[in-house]
Amino acid sequence: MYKTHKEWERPLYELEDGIAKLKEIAKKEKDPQKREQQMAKIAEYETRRNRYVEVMYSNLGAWEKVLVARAERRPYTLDYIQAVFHHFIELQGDRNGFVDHAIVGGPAMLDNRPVMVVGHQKGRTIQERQLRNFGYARPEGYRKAIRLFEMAERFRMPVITLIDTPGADAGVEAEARGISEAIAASIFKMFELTVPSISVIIGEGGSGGAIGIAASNRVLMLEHSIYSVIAPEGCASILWRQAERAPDAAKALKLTAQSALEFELIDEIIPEPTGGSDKDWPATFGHVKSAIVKHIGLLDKFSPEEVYEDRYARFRKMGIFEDLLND
Amino acid sequence: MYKTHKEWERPLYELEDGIAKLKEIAKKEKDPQKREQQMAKIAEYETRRNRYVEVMYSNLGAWEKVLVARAERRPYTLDYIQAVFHHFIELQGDRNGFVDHAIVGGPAMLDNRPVMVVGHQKGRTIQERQLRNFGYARPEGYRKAIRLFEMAERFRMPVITLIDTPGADAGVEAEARGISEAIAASIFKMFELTVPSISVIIGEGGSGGAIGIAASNRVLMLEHSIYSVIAPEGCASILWRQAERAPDAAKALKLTAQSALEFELIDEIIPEPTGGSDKDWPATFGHVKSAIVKHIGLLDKFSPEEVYEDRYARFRKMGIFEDLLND
Amino acid sequence: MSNKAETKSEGFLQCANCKKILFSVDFEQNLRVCPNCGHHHRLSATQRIDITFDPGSFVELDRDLRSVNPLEFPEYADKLAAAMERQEANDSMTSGTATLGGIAVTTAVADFHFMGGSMGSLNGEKITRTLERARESNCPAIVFCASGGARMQEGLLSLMQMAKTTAAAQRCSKAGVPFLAVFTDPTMAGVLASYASIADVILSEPRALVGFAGLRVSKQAGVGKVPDDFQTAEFAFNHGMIDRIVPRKEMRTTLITLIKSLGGGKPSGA
Amino acid sequence: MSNKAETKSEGFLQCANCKKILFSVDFEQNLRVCPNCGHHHRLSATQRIDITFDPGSFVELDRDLRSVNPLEFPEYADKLAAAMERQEANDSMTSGTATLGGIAVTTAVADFHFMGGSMGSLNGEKITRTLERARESNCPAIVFCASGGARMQEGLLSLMQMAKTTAAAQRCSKAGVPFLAVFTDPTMAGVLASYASIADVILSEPRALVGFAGLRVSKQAGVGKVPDDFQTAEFAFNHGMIDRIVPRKEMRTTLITLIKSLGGGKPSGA
Ligand SMILES: [Zn+2]
Ligand SMILES: [Zn+2]
Repeated sequence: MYKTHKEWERPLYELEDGIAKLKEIAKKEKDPQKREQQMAKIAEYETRRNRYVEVMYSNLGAWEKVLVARAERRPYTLDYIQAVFHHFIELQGDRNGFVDHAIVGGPAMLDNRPVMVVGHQKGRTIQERQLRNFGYARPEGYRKAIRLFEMAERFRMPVITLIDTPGADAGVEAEARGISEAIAASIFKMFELTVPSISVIIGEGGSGGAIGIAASNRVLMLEHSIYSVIAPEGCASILWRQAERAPDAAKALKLTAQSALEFELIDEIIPEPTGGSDKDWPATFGHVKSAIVKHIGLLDKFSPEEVYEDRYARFRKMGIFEDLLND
Repeated sequence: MYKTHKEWERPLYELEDGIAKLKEIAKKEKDPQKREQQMAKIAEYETRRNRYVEVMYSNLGAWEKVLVARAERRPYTLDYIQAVFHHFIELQGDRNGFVDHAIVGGPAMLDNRPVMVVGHQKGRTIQERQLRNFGYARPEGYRKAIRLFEMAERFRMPVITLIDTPGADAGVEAEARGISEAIAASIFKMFELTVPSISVIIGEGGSGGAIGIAASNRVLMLEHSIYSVIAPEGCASILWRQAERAPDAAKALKLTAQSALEFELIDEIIPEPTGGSDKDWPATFGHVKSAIVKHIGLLDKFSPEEVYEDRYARFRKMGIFEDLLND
Repeated sequence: MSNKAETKSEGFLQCANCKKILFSVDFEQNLRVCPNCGHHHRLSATQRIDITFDPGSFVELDRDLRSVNPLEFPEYADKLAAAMERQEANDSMTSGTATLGGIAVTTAVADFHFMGGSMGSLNGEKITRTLERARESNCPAIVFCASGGARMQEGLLSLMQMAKTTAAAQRCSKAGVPFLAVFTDPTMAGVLASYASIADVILSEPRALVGFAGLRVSKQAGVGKVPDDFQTAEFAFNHGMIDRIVPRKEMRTTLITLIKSLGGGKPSGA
Repeated sequence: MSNKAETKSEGFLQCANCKKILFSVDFEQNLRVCPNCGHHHRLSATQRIDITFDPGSFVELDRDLRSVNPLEFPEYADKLAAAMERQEANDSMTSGTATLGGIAVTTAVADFHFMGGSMGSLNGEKITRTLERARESNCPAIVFCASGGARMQEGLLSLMQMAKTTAAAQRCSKAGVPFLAVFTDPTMAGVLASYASIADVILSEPRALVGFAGLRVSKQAGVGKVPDDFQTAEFAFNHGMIDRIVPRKEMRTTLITLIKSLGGGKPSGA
């Protein structure tokens, strides 16, 4: 059986726990000589930790990318919203009878510019995970997103979406309320927009649940995020009836940011700090903010009609096939 | 206690039953002389019936209007759709998880003209009444209507709505799915339209449930239909804590077509055959069709922008109050 | 249950919700929110205006309009006269312009104490004018709702206010002018089923009564059991009908932030 | 359960649903609907075209396009080659133009027998072209769906077809060109969650499988119990997702009536 993201990071976390404990001890130590020895040891451990991180992240395979993208210490959508934007006011409700907490959104300021931010939200505590349905958005999440997209269009606010979901909710209730229709209608609405839209895949870009709010003029991916038509576990279990071959499926699916850029399905890779976005949140926020500001600046040069046409042109060219007559 | 619409019409129905029985007997009678006597008696009863109808309907009070408007033999929306239009295809679903059968709708042809028809539908059999929720539309009914209005706008089809509801569903489930929002959103959508819209109150125009699909360029009422801000029973029980004073409330509320026209809240009264629309369906259909065709013809002269502005102007002037400075 | 905080004796009153005896001064300083149980007691239009808009910025309009009794509805004229005298206002709705965080807005503020905040011709007219002014001046519209529903004494004229006000809101929407609604206790029936529910953003005070029909009617109509929080702002929020429940003391800043971001994306108007 | 009507011997076959042995001739004359139980057996694209459009009116387009293996996904090239040979088609989707009741339409017709009707680059391209042709020629687009979902062997390229096809449908909508979708057994996942669900009108054959995720996945994900008709067209209809369930023998006339009324209100195009 393959490693989970928790197992994969365990050696690192153990090292870090050790360092933290040593620091506690050193703090209390009164003998200067002993203290110096302890400090040296800490330095050694930290070097080892840094080296470990460097090696571990220097050449991540597809499956390791999956593990990193799912890491629970990575910043989530609301963390980005707090850091990259200000004056965010979360708006809620699908106006149809339901609420969803796996997609959050509302107006916010990007520097002095009002924007509409929408994103998938995972939870960290057990309670929050349940509230957020582990990031699996329900139909009402997409219908709320549609409402916010409409508001953005009405008030000429650029749309920023942050993508981080294992996929949409596939349960009986979600089906009964039309999860498919909700995703489709959200994509449809995004293509209607004449205000610029930018999507950033910050963690997991999980199939229909991800594209449901990622049909933007520009789609950017964090260096270690993933974007996939199907979860590798699901792919492996359908193709080979062996969910444990997920790492093979991850490789075959070419779900990394690097592959997505190669196939020209995304516009830019946003670099992560050494060891991933979870190792240095502020640096990550800085990179993400710069990328968003840059692309909004570029899209600002377009007329509303050009924004609309640009988005279609972007997706229209996606797909690889042969034309026997014209190739 | 006041009479219900069933009780009010019972003498008439008894007369008609008597006539029908006499006709049966006369049909089997072989003695020409006896037969002639029976025929004479039938003629006498029919004269009495016609006279009764004439008297009964010649000067209906407000409460009698309520009873007539609720009569179960009156044609309902689907009866009109079958007779006035052709090639109707009922479309269903709110695309949000629910269906409603108290509002029906879909494209149809009015002579050679495609139109979108939407209306409240009551049921006649016990099963159909339950299916149709006794004409109390649920949120999903208004959301389906919205979808059909959007389709009409997209394909430049005039909208015809037929109004016949005691009111919207006020139950716990309807509240949970936002019956208020659904009605408001449907009114909102009707004001967005740049295609002509015509509403015909064919029976009961019951408060919010009625106006939810009656925000049209032209609103017509059948001669004996009613249109009210609140059911007279509800009004009486709120004002006087006596539901049995409903006839007084009906009078105070001025809920007849004649009052509505007087206050300039509707555009035209469509005449009913003597004794009401239930006494002669084909004649009623003919009058309704003529009125719709006439008003579509008039609205056809407007540009889309004019259609939109005309509808606002129509409702904008509604309301009676004093202006101490300008009056 | 009466929702009113009743004066018990000079300087004291009793919270209708938790029954605690409160210092009037504390109660008023806390914006008429019970310091003990957090219950948001109803405000008059004047009180609402005072705690919401920039001091002294509110200018009342539509003061010379008067309701009439077009249907000659029994007892209506007397009720109206009494309400006008008692509330020193021409209607449950007070309309005008103001500034909020320095931003010009148009506004209408409901007062439940005036005939249950019911929407008749004049009420609908004031809301419509408020939304028309917003559209014409390209200023956000902010409407505080408090209403039992339509004013049945004006019959079909009242029902038509649902269409008229919603139409005015549609025109704001089309013009890209923000319309914010704030639900306060109670926001019901014909008001909830028209302009109030299709605002761009809907905020509500906690525990406000929010619903389509009277509770009795809903119970009769439905077969399902009635949830404990049925027809509260919290119920409406949990069913996707409200954007945020905002405590009274945070309402002003929330509104300011919202009108800044929603109004700031388009070329500035007035 | 296999959905296929299996040939038992010369001139006979067995209905997979009711197990009854049927005359092949009766079965074919009944448009492959079981005369005994009414089960709608799957059709090939060719069969569908034959029973739907005006005789001889269908013109296939996009025949010179071929799927490739851009990800070098294991075994994909072989599966593709086998499917192309067996089905004598370049993809599960067959696209072109036709007339229906004398009205010019553009169309794409899915065949589940070709790799489960999955949507890869070529499939998405054909749908997109069909919708673009509809928009350009102002002719209604009619798409018959039959798909297990996205073609995972083309990875993210397949996921992007959801966006591409939906975008093409949005442009039809904006131009006021009708787009009708017909769900046939099965219409699932990435196809259901994109262009199929936002057609102007959605019809479905009876008892077609219609759903977002495999039943196993849904059961795992949900806590509620699974209704008997879960993920059938009837379930989708009863949850507001489908306009009408139309028996196969009425489909042609229903489509003709619809395109006449939906296309007839605007100035005529091609
Ligand atoms: Zn209290
Ligand atoms: Zn069978």
